Amino acid sequence: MKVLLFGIAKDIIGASVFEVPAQSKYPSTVKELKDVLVVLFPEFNKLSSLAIAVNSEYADENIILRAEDEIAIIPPVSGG
Amino acid sequence: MKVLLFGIAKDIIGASVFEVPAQSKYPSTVKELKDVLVVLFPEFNKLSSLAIAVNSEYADENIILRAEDEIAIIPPVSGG
Amino acid sequence: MKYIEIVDKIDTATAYKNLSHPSSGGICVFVGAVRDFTNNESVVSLEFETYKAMALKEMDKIADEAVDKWQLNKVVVRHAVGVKHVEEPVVIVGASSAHRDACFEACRYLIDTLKERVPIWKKEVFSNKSVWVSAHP
Amino acid sequence: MKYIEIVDKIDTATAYKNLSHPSSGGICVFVGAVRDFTNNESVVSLEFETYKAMALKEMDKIADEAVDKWQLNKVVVRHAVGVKHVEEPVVIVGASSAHRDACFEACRYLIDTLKERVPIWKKEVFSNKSVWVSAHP
Repeated sequence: MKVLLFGIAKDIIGASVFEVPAQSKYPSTVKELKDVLVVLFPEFNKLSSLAIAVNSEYADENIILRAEDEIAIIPPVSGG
Repeated sequence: MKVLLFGIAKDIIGASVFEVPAQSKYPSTVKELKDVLVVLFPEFNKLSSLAIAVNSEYADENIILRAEDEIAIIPPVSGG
Repeated sequence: MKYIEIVDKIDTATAYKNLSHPSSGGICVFVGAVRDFTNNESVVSLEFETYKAMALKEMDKIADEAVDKWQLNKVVVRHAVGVKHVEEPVVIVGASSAHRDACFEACRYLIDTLKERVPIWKKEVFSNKSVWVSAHP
Repeated sequence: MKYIEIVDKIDTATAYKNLSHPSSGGICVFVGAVRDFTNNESVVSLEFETYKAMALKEMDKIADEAVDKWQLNKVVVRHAVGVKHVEEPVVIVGASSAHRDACFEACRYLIDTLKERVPIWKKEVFSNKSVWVSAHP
Protein backbone atom coordinates (compact mmCIF):
# COMPACT_ATOMS: atom_id res chain seq x y z
CA MET A 1 0.00 0.00 0.00
CA LYS A 2 1.42 3.34 -1.15
CA VAL A 3 0.51 6.64 0.49
CA LEU A 4 1.26 10.03 -1.15
CA LEU A 5 2.95 12.60 1.05
CA PHE A 6 2.90 16.40 0.93
CA GLY A 7 4.17 19.37 2.90
CA ILE A 8 5.28 18.56 6.42
CA ALA A 9 4.20 14.90 6.02
CA LYS A 10 7.00 14.52 3.48
CA ASP A 11 9.48 15.99 5.98
CA ILE A 12 8.25 13.78 8.83
CA ILE A 13 8.54 10.54 6.86
CA GLY A 14 11.53 11.71 4.81
CA ALA A 15 10.14 10.64 1.43
CA SER A 16 7.41 11.68 -0.99
CA VAL A 17 5.68 8.28 -0.90
CA PHE A 18 5.18 6.04 2.11
CA GLU A 19 4.98 2.28 1.58
CA VAL A 20 3.21 0.51 4.45
CA PRO A 21 5.75 -2.12 5.57
CA ALA A 22 4.94 -5.44 3.90
CA GLN A 23 5.34 -7.44 7.09
CA SER A 24 2.72 -5.43 9.00
CA LYS A 25 -1.07 -5.97 8.77
CA TYR A 26 -2.45 -3.66 6.07
CA PRO A 27 -4.76 -0.99 7.44
CA SER A 28 -8.31 -1.66 6.22
CA THR A 29 -9.83 1.73 7.06
CA VAL A 30 -8.75 5.37 7.16
CA LYS A 31 -8.80 5.15 10.97
CA GLU A 32 -6.44 2.16 10.95
CA LEU A 33 -4.08 3.92 8.54
CA LYS A 34 -3.92 6.95 10.82
CA ASP A 35 -3.19 4.65 13.78
CA VAL A 36 -0.32 3.02 11.87
CA LEU A 37 1.08 6.44 10.93
CA VAL A 38 1.10 7.90 14.42
CA VAL A 39 2.65 4.72 15.86
CA LEU A 40 5.44 4.68 13.29
CA PHE A 41 5.88 8.50 13.20
CA PRO A 42 4.77 10.09 16.48
CA GLU A 43 5.48 13.54 14.98
CA PHE A 44 2.04 13.31 13.32
CA ASN A 45 0.48 13.64 16.79
CA LYS A 46 1.90 17.16 17.05
CA LEU A 47 0.16 18.50 13.96
CA SER A 48 -2.89 20.80 14.16
CA SER A 49 -4.86 18.24 12.15
CA LEU A 50 -4.32 15.08 10.13
CA ALA A 51 -6.62 14.15 7.27
CA ILE A 52 -6.52 11.33 4.75
CA ALA A 53 -7.67 11.65 1.15
CA VAL A 54 -8.91 8.62 -0.77
CA ASN A 55 -9.08 9.05 -4.54
CA SER A 56 -8.46 12.78 -4.10
CA GLU A 57 -11.38 13.40 -1.75
CA TYR A 58 -11.31 13.97 1.99
CA ALA A 59 -12.19 10.61 3.58
CA ASP A 60 -14.00 9.92 6.86
CA GLU A 61 -12.28 7.60 9.32
CA ASN A 62 -14.66 4.71 8.63
CA ILE A 63 -13.95 4.63 4.88
CA ILE A 64 -12.66 1.22 3.73
CA LEU A 65 -9.32 1.22 1.89
CA ARG A 66 -9.00 -0.88 -1.25
CA ALA A 67 -5.85 -1.91 -3.13
CA GLU A 68 -6.59 0.31 -6.14
CA ASP A 69 -7.31 3.48 -4.14
CA GLU A 70 -5.05 6.52 -4.39
CA ILE A 71 -4.34 7.41 -0.79
CA ALA A 72 -2.71 10.60 0.50
CA ILE A 73 -1.88 12.16 3.84
CA ILE A 74 -3.26 15.71 4.08
CA PRO A 75 -1.45 17.66 6.81
CA PRO A 76 -2.90 21.10 7.77
CA VAL A 77 -3.42 23.04 4.55
CA SER A 78 -2.08 26.59 4.17
CA GLY A 79 -2.86 27.85 0.68
CA GLY A 80 -3.63 31.46 -0.14
CA MET B 1 -24.35 85.12 -9.88
CA LYS B 2 -23.53 82.04 -11.98
CA VAL B 3 -24.46 78.53 -10.91
CA LEU B 4 -22.97 75.41 -12.54
CA LEU B 5 -25.44 72.73 -13.59
CA PHE B 6 -25.01 68.97 -14.00
CA GLY B 7 -27.09 65.91 -14.79
CA ILE B 8 -30.82 66.41 -14.45
CA ALA B 9 -30.34 70.00 -13.21
CA LYS B 10 -29.03 70.86 -16.67
CA ASP B 11 -32.14 69.30 -18.24
CA ILE B 12 -34.52 71.08 -15.85
CA ILE B 13 -33.03 74.54 -16.47
CA GLY B 14 -32.13 73.82 -20.10
CA ALA B 15 -28.58 75.15 -19.91
CA SER B 16 -25.25 74.19 -18.36
CA VAL B 17 -24.94 77.43 -16.37
CA PHE B 18 -27.73 79.28 -14.59
CA GLU B 19 -27.44 83.03 -14.19
CA VAL B 20 -29.58 84.35 -11.32
CA PRO B 21 -31.78 87.02 -13.01
CA ALA B 22 -30.19 90.45 -12.48
CA GLN B 23 -33.44 92.13 -11.51
CA SER B 24 -34.08 89.72 -8.60
CA LYS B 25 -32.54 90.02 -5.14
CA TYR B 26 -29.32 87.93 -5.06
CA PRO B 27 -29.56 84.94 -2.70
CA SER B 28 -27.19 85.50 0.22
CA THR B 29 -27.14 81.94 1.55
CA VAL B 30 -27.36 78.40 0.20
CA LYS B 31 -30.88 78.22 1.64
CA GLU B 32 -31.96 81.33 -0.23
CA LEU B 33 -30.46 80.02 -3.47
CA LYS B 34 -32.41 76.77 -3.13
CA ASP B 35 -35.58 78.78 -2.49
CA VAL B 36 -35.01 80.81 -5.67
CA LEU B 37 -34.38 77.63 -7.67
CA VAL B 38 -37.53 75.81 -6.60
CA VAL B 39 -39.67 78.89 -7.17
CA LEU B 40 -38.30 79.42 -10.69
CA PHE B 41 -38.10 75.68 -11.52
CA PRO B 42 -40.61 73.65 -9.49
CA GLU B 43 -39.22 70.45 -11.04
CA PHE B 44 -36.44 70.63 -8.43
CA ASN B 45 -39.05 69.81 -5.77
CA LYS B 46 -39.54 66.41 -7.35
CA LEU B 47 -35.92 65.28 -6.98
CA SER B 48 -34.83 62.76 -4.33
CA SER B 49 -32.45 65.38 -2.95
CA LEU B 50 -31.01 68.77 -3.84
CA ALA B 51 -27.57 69.85 -2.65
CA ILE B 52 -25.47 72.92 -3.35
CA ALA B 53 -21.69 72.91 -3.62
CA VAL B 54 -19.69 76.04 -2.82
CA ASN B 55 -16.10 76.01 -4.08
CA SER B 56 -16.44 72.30 -4.90
CA GLU B 57 -17.51 71.22 -1.41
CA TYR B 58 -20.96 70.26 -0.18
CA ALA B 59 -22.37 73.36 1.56
CA ASP B 60 -24.79 73.57 4.49
CA GLU B 61 -27.90 75.71 4.03
CA ASN B 62 -26.60 78.47 6.28
CA ILE B 63 -23.39 79.03 4.29
CA ILE B 64 -23.06 82.61 3.03
CA LEU B 65 -22.56 83.05 -0.71
CA ARG B 66 -19.95 85.52 -1.93
CA ALA B 67 -19.43 86.94 -5.41
CA GLU B 68 -16.19 85.04 -6.02
CA ASP B 69 -17.55 81.61 -4.98
CA GLU B 70 -17.91 78.79 -7.48
CA ILE B 71 -21.45 77.58 -6.95
CA ALA B 72 -23.00 74.37 -8.32
CA ILE B 73 -26.27 72.51 -8.06
CA ILE B 74 -25.73 68.87 -7.09
CA PRO B 75 -28.77 66.76 -7.98
CA PRO B 76 -28.88 63.16 -6.66
CA VAL B 77 -25.55 61.54 -7.55
CA SER B 78 -25.42 58.16 -9.29
CA GLY B 79 -21.81 57.23 -9.97
CA GLY B 80 -20.50 53.70 -9.92
CA MET C 1 0.01 55.94 -2.18
CA LYS C 2 -3.31 57.04 -3.64
CA TYR C 3 -4.47 56.81 -7.26
CA ILE C 4 -7.48 59.10 -7.69
CA GLU C 5 -8.62 59.72 -11.22
CA ILE C 6 -11.46 60.59 -13.57
CA VAL C 7 -10.66 59.00 -16.93
CA ASP C 8 -12.22 58.44 -20.33
CA LYS C 9 -11.50 54.73 -20.25
CA ILE C 10 -10.76 52.35 -17.36
CA ASP C 11 -7.74 50.09 -17.86
CA THR C 12 -8.39 47.19 -15.51
CA ALA C 13 -4.89 45.78 -15.92
CA THR C 14 -3.14 48.72 -14.25
CA ALA C 15 -5.08 48.52 -10.99
CA TYR C 16 -3.10 45.55 -9.69
CA LYS C 17 0.18 47.32 -10.47
CA ASN C 18 -1.08 50.38 -8.60
CA LEU C 19 -1.98 48.27 -5.55
CA SER C 20 0.97 45.90 -5.33
CA HIS C 21 3.13 46.62 -2.28
CA PRO C 22 5.79 44.60 -0.40
CA SER C 23 3.84 44.84 2.88
CA SER C 24 0.49 43.87 1.36
CA GLY C 25 -0.65 40.29 1.72
CA GLY C 26 -4.13 41.16 0.47
CA ILE C 27 -5.43 43.23 -2.42
CA CYS C 28 -9.16 43.60 -3.10
CA VAL C 29 -10.48 45.22 -6.27
CA PHE C 30 -14.05 46.02 -7.27
CA VAL C 31 -15.01 46.82 -10.86
CA GLY C 32 -18.43 48.22 -11.75
CA ALA C 33 -19.49 47.57 -15.34
CA VAL C 34 -22.46 48.25 -17.62
CA ARG C 35 -25.13 45.55 -17.37
CA ASP C 36 -27.22 44.49 -20.36
CA PHE C 37 -30.59 44.83 -18.61
CA THR C 38 -32.11 47.12 -15.96
CA ASN C 39 -35.50 45.96 -14.68
CA ASN C 40 -35.83 43.72 -17.75
CA GLU C 41 -35.25 46.63 -20.14
CA SER C 42 -32.38 46.32 -22.57
CA VAL C 43 -29.72 48.99 -21.94
CA VAL C 44 -28.20 50.73 -24.98
CA SER C 45 -25.57 52.67 -23.05
CA LEU C 46 -24.80 54.59 -19.90
CA GLU C 47 -23.66 58.20 -20.06
CA PHE C 48 -21.60 59.56 -17.20
CA GLU C 49 -20.92 63.18 -16.48
CA THR C 50 -19.14 64.75 -13.54
CA TYR C 51 -18.30 67.95 -11.75
CA LYS C 52 -14.65 67.02 -12.05
CA ALA C 53 -12.95 69.34 -9.55
CA MET C 54 -15.41 68.39 -6.83
CA ALA C 55 -15.52 64.69 -7.76
CA LEU C 56 -11.73 64.41 -7.44
CA LYS C 57 -11.86 66.19 -4.07
CA GLU C 58 -14.58 63.83 -2.76
CA MET C 59 -12.81 60.74 -4.11
CA ASP C 60 -9.64 61.89 -2.42
CA LYS C 61 -11.44 62.35 0.92
CA ILE C 62 -13.00 58.89 0.69
CA ALA C 63 -9.60 57.37 -0.09
CA ASP C 64 -8.05 59.15 2.91
CA GLU C 65 -10.84 57.94 5.17
CA ALA C 66 -10.24 54.34 4.05
CA VAL C 67 -6.45 54.58 4.37
CA ASP C 68 -6.82 55.91 7.93
CA LYS C 69 -9.46 53.46 9.05
CA TRP C 70 -7.95 50.27 7.58
CA GLN C 71 -4.24 51.18 7.49
CA LEU C 72 -4.03 50.65 3.75
CA ASN C 73 -0.70 50.59 1.96
CA LYS C 74 -2.25 51.69 -1.32
CA VAL C 75 -5.64 52.68 -2.67
CA VAL C 76 -7.21 53.20 -6.10
CA VAL C 77 -10.40 55.18 -6.86
CA ARG C 78 -10.88 55.66 -10.58
CA HIS C 79 -14.09 56.52 -12.43
CA ALA C 80 -14.84 56.80 -16.13
CA VAL C 81 -16.95 59.46 -17.82
CA GLY C 82 -18.59 59.60 -21.24
CA VAL C 83 -20.65 56.99 -23.07
CA LYS C 84 -20.17 53.37 -21.96
CA HIS C 85 -21.64 50.25 -23.51
CA VAL C 86 -22.59 46.85 -22.12
CA GLU C 87 -19.68 45.07 -20.39
CA GLU C 88 -17.45 48.15 -20.30
CA PRO C 89 -15.98 49.01 -16.89
CA VAL C 90 -17.13 52.33 -15.44
CA VAL C 91 -15.48 52.38 -12.04
CA ILE C 92 -12.62 50.59 -10.32
CA VAL C 93 -11.75 50.84 -6.64
CA GLY C 94 -9.13 48.85 -4.78
CA ALA C 95 -7.37 48.53 -1.45
CA SER C 96 -4.07 46.95 -0.49
CA SER C 97 -3.31 45.93 3.10
CA ALA C 98 -1.32 43.52 5.26
CA HIS C 99 -4.27 41.15 5.81
CA ARG C 100 -7.43 40.39 3.87
CA ASP C 101 -10.09 41.57 6.31
CA ALA C 102 -8.93 45.15 5.92
CA CYS C 103 -8.76 45.21 2.12
CA PHE C 104 -12.21 43.62 1.70
CA GLU C 105 -13.86 46.04 4.12
CA ALA C 106 -12.04 49.05 2.71
CA CYS C 107 -12.89 48.14 -0.89
CA ARG C 108 -16.58 47.87 0.02
CA TYR C 109 -16.41 51.22 1.81
CA LEU C 110 -14.79 52.87 -1.22
CA ILE C 111 -17.51 51.87 -3.68
CA ASP C 112 -20.44 52.38 -1.28
CA THR C 113 -19.27 55.84 -0.29
CA LEU C 114 -18.37 56.83 -3.84
CA LYS C 115 -21.96 56.05 -4.85
CA GLU C 116 -23.32 58.18 -2.00
CA ARG C 117 -21.14 61.26 -2.25
CA VAL C 118 -19.14 61.71 -5.43
CA PRO C 119 -20.74 64.16 -7.91
CA ILE C 120 -21.03 61.85 -10.90
CA TRP C 121 -24.31 61.41 -12.75
CA LYS C 122 -25.38 58.40 -14.78
CA LYS C 123 -27.99 58.49 -17.50
CA GLU C 124 -29.39 55.14 -18.58
CA VAL C 125 -30.16 55.12 -22.29
CA PHE C 126 -32.78 52.64 -23.48
CA SER C 127 -34.04 52.26 -27.06
CA ASN C 128 -37.06 54.51 -26.43
CA LYS C 129 -36.06 56.79 -23.52
CA SER C 130 -33.27 57.88 -21.20
CA VAL C 131 -33.31 58.33 -17.43
CA TRP C 132 -31.03 60.07 -14.93
CA VAL C 133 -30.50 57.30 -12.38
CA SER C 134 -31.70 57.98 -8.80
CA ALA C 135 -32.88 61.49 -9.66
CA HIS C 136 -36.44 60.86 -8.51
CA PRO C 137 -37.69 59.00 -5.42
CA MET D 1 -18.19 29.90 -16.61
CA LYS D 2 -15.53 28.71 -14.19
CA TYR D 3 -11.76 29.25 -14.37
CA ILE D 4 -10.11 26.79 -11.98
CA GLU D 5 -6.35 26.48 -12.25
CA ILE D 6 -3.07 25.66 -10.56
CA VAL D 7 -0.38 27.66 -12.35
CA ASP D 8 3.32 28.46 -12.06
CA LYS D 9 2.71 32.21 -12.30
CA ILE D 10 -0.41 34.30 -11.70
CA ASP D 11 -1.20 36.81 -14.43
CA THR D 12 -3.35 39.39 -12.67
CA ALA D 13 -4.37 41.08 -15.92
CA THR D 14 -6.33 38.11 -17.26
CA ALA D 15 -8.66 37.82 -14.27
CA TYR D 16 -10.81 40.77 -15.32
CA LYS D 17 -11.17 39.33 -18.83
CA ASN D 18 -12.23 36.02 -17.32
CA LEU D 19 -14.87 37.71 -15.16
CA SER D 20 -16.32 40.27 -17.57
CA HIS D 21 -19.91 39.37 -18.56
CA PRO D 22 -22.77 41.36 -20.12
CA SER D 23 -25.08 40.64 -17.17
CA SER D 24 -22.50 41.53 -14.52
CA GLY D 25 -22.67 44.96 -12.95
CA GLY D 26 -20.17 43.98 -10.25
CA ILE D 27 -16.86 42.14 -10.30
CA CYS D 28 -14.85 41.56 -7.14
CA VAL D 29 -11.30 40.20 -7.22
CA PHE D 30 -9.00 39.26 -4.36
CA VAL D 31 -5.27 38.78 -4.83
CA GLY D 32 -3.09 37.23 -2.13
CA ALA D 33 0.58 38.18 -2.37
CA VAL D 34 3.84 37.54 -0.50
CA ARG D 35 4.39 39.98 2.35
CA ASP D 36 7.85 41.20 3.31
CA PHE D 37 7.50 40.43 7.03
CA THR D 38 5.77 37.78 9.16
CA ASN D 39 5.74 38.54 12.88
CA ASN D 40 8.55 41.04 12.32
CA GLU D 41 10.74 38.46 10.63
CA SER D 42 11.94 39.24 7.12
CA VAL D 43 10.57 36.72 4.61
CA VAL D 44 12.96 35.43 1.92
CA SER D 45 10.33 33.50 -0.05
CA LEU D 46 7.26 31.31 0.17
CA GLU D 47 7.24 27.83 -1.33
CA PHE D 48 3.93 26.34 -2.35
CA GLU D 49 3.28 22.72 -3.12
CA THR D 50 0.02 20.98 -3.88
CA TYR D 51 -1.73 17.68 -4.37
CA LYS D 52 -2.85 18.91 -7.75
CA ALA D 53 -5.64 16.47 -8.67
CA MET D 54 -7.32 16.94 -5.32
CA ALA D 55 -6.70 20.69 -5.16
CA LEU D 56 -8.40 21.22 -8.51
CA LYS D 57 -11.34 19.10 -7.37
CA GLU D 58 -11.74 21.09 -4.13
CA MET D 59 -11.35 24.43 -5.92
CA ASP D 60 -14.01 23.33 -8.38
CA LYS D 61 -16.41 22.39 -5.56
CA ILE D 62 -15.86 25.72 -3.83
CA ALA D 63 -16.50 27.57 -7.10
CA ASP D 64 -19.73 25.59 -7.65
CA GLU D 65 -20.88 26.37 -4.11
CA ALA D 66 -20.31 30.09 -4.70
CA VAL D 67 -22.00 30.10 -8.13
CA ASP D 68 -25.07 28.37 -6.65
CA LYS D 69 -25.31 30.49 -3.54
CA TRP D 70 -24.71 33.90 -5.14
CA GLN D 71 -25.94 33.29 -8.70
CA LEU D 72 -22.58 34.21 -10.18
CA ASN D 73 -22.15 34.71 -13.90
CA LYS D 74 -18.46 33.85 -13.77
CA VAL D 75 -15.89 32.76 -11.20
CA VAL D 76 -12.09 32.50 -11.02
CA VAL D 77 -10.08 30.40 -8.56
CA ARG D 78 -6.41 30.29 -9.51
CA HIS D 79 -3.46 29.40 -7.27
CA ALA D 80 0.26 29.45 -7.96
CA VAL D 81 2.81 26.84 -6.89
CA GLY D 82 6.58 26.95 -6.60
CA VAL D 83 8.85 29.57 -5.08
CA LYS D 84 7.38 33.08 -4.72
CA HIS D 85 9.13 36.22 -3.59
CA VAL D 86 7.96 39.38 -1.86
CA GLU D 87 5.18 41.18 -3.73
CA GLU D 88 4.48 38.27 -6.10
CA PRO D 89 0.84 37.17 -6.32
CA VAL D 90 0.16 33.63 -5.09
CA VAL D 91 -3.60 33.35 -5.41
CA ILE D 92 -6.38 35.15 -7.26
CA VAL D 93 -10.08 34.57 -6.76
CA GLY D 94 -12.92 36.54 -8.31
CA ALA D 95 -16.67 36.62 -8.72
CA SER D 96 -18.89 38.35 -11.27
CA SER D 97 -22.58 39.02 -10.57
CA ALA D 98 -25.48 41.32 -11.40
CA HIS D 99 -25.08 43.41 -8.22
CA ARG D 100 -22.19 44.14 -5.91
CA ASP D 101 -23.38 42.52 -2.68
CA ALA D 102 -23.19 39.08 -4.27
CA CYS D 103 -19.72 39.45 -5.80
CA PHE D 104 -18.18 40.82 -2.59
CA GLU D 105 -19.65 38.04 -0.44
CA ALA D 106 -18.79 35.34 -2.97
CA CYS D 107 -15.21 36.57 -3.35
CA ARG D 108 -14.72 36.47 0.41
CA TYR D 109 -16.20 32.97 0.55
CA LEU D 110 -13.87 31.77 -2.21
CA ILE D 111 -10.66 32.83 -0.48
CA ASP D 112 -11.77 31.86 3.06
CA THR D 113 -12.88 28.40 1.96
CA LEU D 114 -9.82 27.86 -0.25
CA LYS D 115 -7.64 28.49 2.80
CA GLU D 116 -9.61 25.97 4.84
CA ARG D 117 -9.98 23.09 2.42
CA VAL D 118 -7.73 23.13 -0.63
CA PRO D 119 -4.65 20.86 -0.32
CA ILE D 120 -1.95 23.44 -0.88
CA TRP D 121 0.93 23.85 1.54
CA LYS D 122 2.99 26.94 2.13
CA LYS D 123 6.50 26.96 3.56
CA GLU D 124 7.77 30.29 4.84
CA VAL D 125 11.48 30.64 4.22
CA PHE D 126 13.40 33.03 6.50
CA SER D 127 17.13 33.69 6.42
CA ASN D 128 17.81 31.18 9.19
CA LYS D 129 14.92 28.70 9.06
CA SER D 130 11.81 27.56 7.20
CA VAL D 131 8.37 26.72 8.53
CA TRP D 132 5.32 24.88 7.13
CA VAL D 133 2.58 27.39 7.87
CA SER D 134 -0.25 26.25 10.19
CA ALA D 135 1.24 22.78 10.58
CA HIS D 136 1.43 23.01 14.36
CA PRO D 137 -1.11 24.44 16.82
